[in-house]
Amino acid sequence: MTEDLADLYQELILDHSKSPRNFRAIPQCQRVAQGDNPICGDNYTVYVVLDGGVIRDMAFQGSGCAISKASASLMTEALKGKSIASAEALFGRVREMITQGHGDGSLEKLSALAGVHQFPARVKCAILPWHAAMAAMHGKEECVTTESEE
Amino acid sequence: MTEDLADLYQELILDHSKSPRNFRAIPQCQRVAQGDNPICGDNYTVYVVLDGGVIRDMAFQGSGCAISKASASLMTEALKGKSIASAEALFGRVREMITQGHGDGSLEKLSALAGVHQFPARVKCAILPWHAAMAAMHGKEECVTTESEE
Amino acid sequence: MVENWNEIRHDFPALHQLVHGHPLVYLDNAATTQKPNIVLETLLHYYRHDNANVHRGIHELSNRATTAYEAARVRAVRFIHARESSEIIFTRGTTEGINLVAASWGMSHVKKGDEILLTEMEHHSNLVPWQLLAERTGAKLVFLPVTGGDEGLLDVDRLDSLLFRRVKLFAMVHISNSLGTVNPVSWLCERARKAGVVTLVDAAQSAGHLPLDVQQIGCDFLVFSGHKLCGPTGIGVLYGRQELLNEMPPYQGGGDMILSVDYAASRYKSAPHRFEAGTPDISGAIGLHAAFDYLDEVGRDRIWEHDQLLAACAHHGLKDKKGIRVFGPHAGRAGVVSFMVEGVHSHDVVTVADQKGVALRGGHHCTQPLFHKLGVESTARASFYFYNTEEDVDRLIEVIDEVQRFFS
Amino acid sequence: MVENWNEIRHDFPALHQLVHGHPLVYLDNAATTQKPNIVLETLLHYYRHDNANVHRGIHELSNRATTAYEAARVRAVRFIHARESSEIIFTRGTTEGINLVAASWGMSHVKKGDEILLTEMEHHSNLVPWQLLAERTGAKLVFLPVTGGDEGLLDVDRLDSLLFRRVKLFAMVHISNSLGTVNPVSWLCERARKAGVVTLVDAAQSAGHLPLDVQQIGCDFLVFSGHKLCGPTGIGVLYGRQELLNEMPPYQGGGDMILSVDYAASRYKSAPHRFEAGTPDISGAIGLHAAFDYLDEVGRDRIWEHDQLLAACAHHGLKDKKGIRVFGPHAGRAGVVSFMVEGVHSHDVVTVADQKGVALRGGHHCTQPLFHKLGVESTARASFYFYNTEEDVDRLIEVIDEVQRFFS
Ligand SMILES: Cc1ncc(COP(=O)(O)O)c(C=O)c1O
Ligand SMILES: Cc1ncc(COP(=O)(O)O)c(C=O)c1O
Ligand code: FES
Ligand code: FES
Repeated sequence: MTEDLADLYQELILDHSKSPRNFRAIPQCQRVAQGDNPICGDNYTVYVVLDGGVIRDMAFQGSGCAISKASASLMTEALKGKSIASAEALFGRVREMITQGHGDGSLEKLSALAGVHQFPARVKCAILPWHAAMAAMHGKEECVTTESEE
Repeated sequence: MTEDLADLYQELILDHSKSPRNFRAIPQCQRVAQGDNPICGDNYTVYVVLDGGVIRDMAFQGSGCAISKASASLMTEALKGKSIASAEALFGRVREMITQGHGDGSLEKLSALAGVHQFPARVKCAILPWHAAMAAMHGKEECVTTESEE
Repeated sequence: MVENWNEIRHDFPALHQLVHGHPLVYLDNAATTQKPNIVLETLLHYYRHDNANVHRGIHELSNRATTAYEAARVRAVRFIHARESSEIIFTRGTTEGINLVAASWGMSHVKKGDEILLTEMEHHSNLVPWQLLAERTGAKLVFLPVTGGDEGLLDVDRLDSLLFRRVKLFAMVHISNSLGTVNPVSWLCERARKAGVVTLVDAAQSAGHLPLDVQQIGCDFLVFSGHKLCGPTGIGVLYGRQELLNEMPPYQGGGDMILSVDYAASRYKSAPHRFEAGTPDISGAIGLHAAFDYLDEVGRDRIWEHDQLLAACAHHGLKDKKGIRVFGPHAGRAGVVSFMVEGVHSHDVVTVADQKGVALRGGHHCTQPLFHKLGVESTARASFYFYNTEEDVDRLIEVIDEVQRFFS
Repeated sequence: MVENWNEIRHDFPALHQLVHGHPLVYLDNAATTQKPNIVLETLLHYYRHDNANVHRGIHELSNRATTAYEAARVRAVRFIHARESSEIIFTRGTTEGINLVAASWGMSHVKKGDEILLTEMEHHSNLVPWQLLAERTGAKLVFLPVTGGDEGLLDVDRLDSLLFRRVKLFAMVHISNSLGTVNPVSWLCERARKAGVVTLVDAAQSAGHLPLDVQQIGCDFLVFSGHKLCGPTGIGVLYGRQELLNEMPPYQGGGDMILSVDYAASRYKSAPHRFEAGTPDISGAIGLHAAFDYLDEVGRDRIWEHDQLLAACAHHGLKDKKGIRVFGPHAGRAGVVSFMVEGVHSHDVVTVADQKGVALRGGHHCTQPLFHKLGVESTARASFYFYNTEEDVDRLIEVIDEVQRFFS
């Protein structure tokens, strides 16, 4: 395998894509949103349970590539227990890392997504579930798509 | 002047374009047709008086370039007194000369139009009045255009 | 023979490059093909010597440009065996050709309650324009089903019962770009003609791959793109039978398509110029001419044989592997092979292949409804052209091995 | 300075040729311009290295092609000072851009009894699409008159009274291609905006000739063609304000413009992709990018000065001669000079000039209604670009002398 490939599909990514965490529906959840990637037809649903501005629970369902699934799985782990404001701030940093490549130490497990930036066509994959999560947190009903990224 | 130009604008052509023969309307004429060149917007009306299948009189009006006007003028001179059949045959030979360049001695004055074939963009000019004349002889009402030549 | 095919690769500069350190194996020909030198040289020559606007010019360059542009039209006649150059309309590509027919023929011939018949395996470009027409007119879309499971064959037995209704037009793909199925278009058009139904054939995947004869097919309209047959982007052909074109209203309005214009109204030229408003893609048409010449020198019958050979190799090579699901007909298929690697998303397959220099495409290949029917979201697709070799197929099989190992 | 301009001629291979034994003097730039080497090299480089289909690809070549295609869009934003790349739609050219607006915006916003305001000096491409829309909707066309006799100026005093009606859209040419008139588009758009009227500016003759800023013009739509500003044929730009584009229905349907497709119906992407169905002219957009860069390196402010200088020379040189009727404004004109030689048809003028190597255009220049109003059938037209020189103007004047002698 080439180095770039190993960067993209790190152990952690492969693991989370094969055994995604929080991969379930939350039936009685207040906040749900969908995210679509029209390029591949992939689609995720993200569920958020808020408690006084804090994310008490978060889960997802849907089908997609290894990158998007691992990103969703890592995201749910990282955001649980965070306030909406710090979840947004984290998304900003994750997006910067994914599009520009310079991660920062504080991203912990999420820094496994840094390799994506060498694969411009896959950036949308990594960001897709985050878009859906942000939409859910803000109570947006409509389905978000990766098209706004272009 | 270059040789080609002198071929195109022969003395006879310039003369007929400046002093066109049979340049008038024939008010009580049985057969009239119009010819349009949409490329330049030029337009001729050709009048034909038939007498038992023979062209007794022919005249034209309209505005256009030196080539089309001279061609119309020479045409009216050449066709007067001819039967419809021999007028058609003559048109066939003139068209061949104008498009392919090989005139034949029998075309007399009309062979002044032979130079046109070196100017592909002007072939339509030379043929335009002939189209109108043929349409008039056959009693076609509609306006003919050079577009069918393309 | 093989030597011969290898020599042809020298004509294609883009094939000779390293991608991520590996020699490029370009297997995305159904999306667009590479261009031979002669096409590029023709473009260059045009721009360096003859460039001018067409039709309305008298001066030498304009004359040359017009002559070359119209010669491309005459060459297109020969390429598909049309009768006259007035039957050839230059478009941007397949998609624009279909939209032109849907808007011009459709809006003037299709009424509320009428039906448009399509197959279930159409490319979005031969579906969405008809959806737009149906919305505008109140017509209905009906579909000739796809059967045979993953083989994806047309259920031709159903045709007559579907034609026995208010169908006005039957639009069908010749070769499916996602399955490689080759549809019996002559037979389909004959049945339609007997039922008084107008036909349109989407030849995007066939025009550059096999000898094409619109008389023998017997269709009313046929469309294809230049960029999928060695030509430049931006140019394509709509063929229409003269009788139909002549009674169709204009599509776009503007310069060059008019006989005369008044502030109040205009009179239009007849086909083909009526349907080519404004400055066309002159260099595109001229480059396409060179592509036609090139392909017919190679020989579209030989190209077709070569395509089928590579497709069969790839099909068998993949079919025999564990954990691979291959789509499309088992026999008589075109050079398009769609497949899924169990447990691996098609875009992950494509990303890994790309890192090894093998260019594949992943996704629904613009046939999303068909894929929903087959119960898949996306496939990886290898599509071949005559400059591909058996070694390319070997590289494909190898890289799929690696994909399986990597994600196992 | 002049030396500088002469050096620029080396960038244009087509300028250095003999036509009928004379060095070419190309004065048909309003029809199409010649292409600099850098544009041709960019096309070649794309086809030799990066050629692939855009948007749906994951592999390296497809990535490169998509990146280059979208970079051209971003460059177009900067070229005309749009706000976002979603405001830039690639079309075949000016004509298609206007047809897109007339069909998409027009069919969804214009009703029976509404009015479309045009000027009396529009190119057929900015007239016929509105005639087609008027036919389809029952709307009416109204015209802002041209005044000033052969000078051909807009009667701007009449504007407010015309806007004070059921006008929905005002479409206007920036620079007249047959007269060289420069219209005060910022002012016109401001008046229209105050009246709640949507505006479209036909910048076919201005975009490559002067600095263009859609914010400063304040228009809602603006269109131009690549081939008239050193770019390839087959590509052009439609600019639309985002607020308007987002509520417009699709124009053509097909691949790449959809979010999801069902047999029954589809959901569409937002602008710009909603309006780019099918494979676009990828190489055209990439070549256009190079043309933008080239023009801005030369400097459109300098180009505009140079145009005006040559136009003034030609205008005066011709005006002073006996038996010549010159059209267009006496001052503040663009590099387009239309004229008639008394007693000589414009196509005879053009044929004679061509034999001397001088490329002019004759005819109505696709402004037939305007010419009828001025009482002429056709003119000869010399149109300049920055690679033309004062010697070119001298050659023009000389050749007109010869025409007069020849036909005297
Ligand atoms: C003012 C004007 N508008 C529109 C057009 C049409 O441009 P195109 O033929 O490139 O679509 C032209 C070019 O002839 C023009 O000069
Ligand atoms: C079968 C089929 N139809 C239509 C199209 C659309 O062609 P284009 O994008 O060149 O308009 C394609 C190409 O993707 C195709 O494969
Ligand atoms: S390929 Fe669809 S989200 Fe990654
Ligand atoms: S230029 Fe009009 S007929 Fe010759």
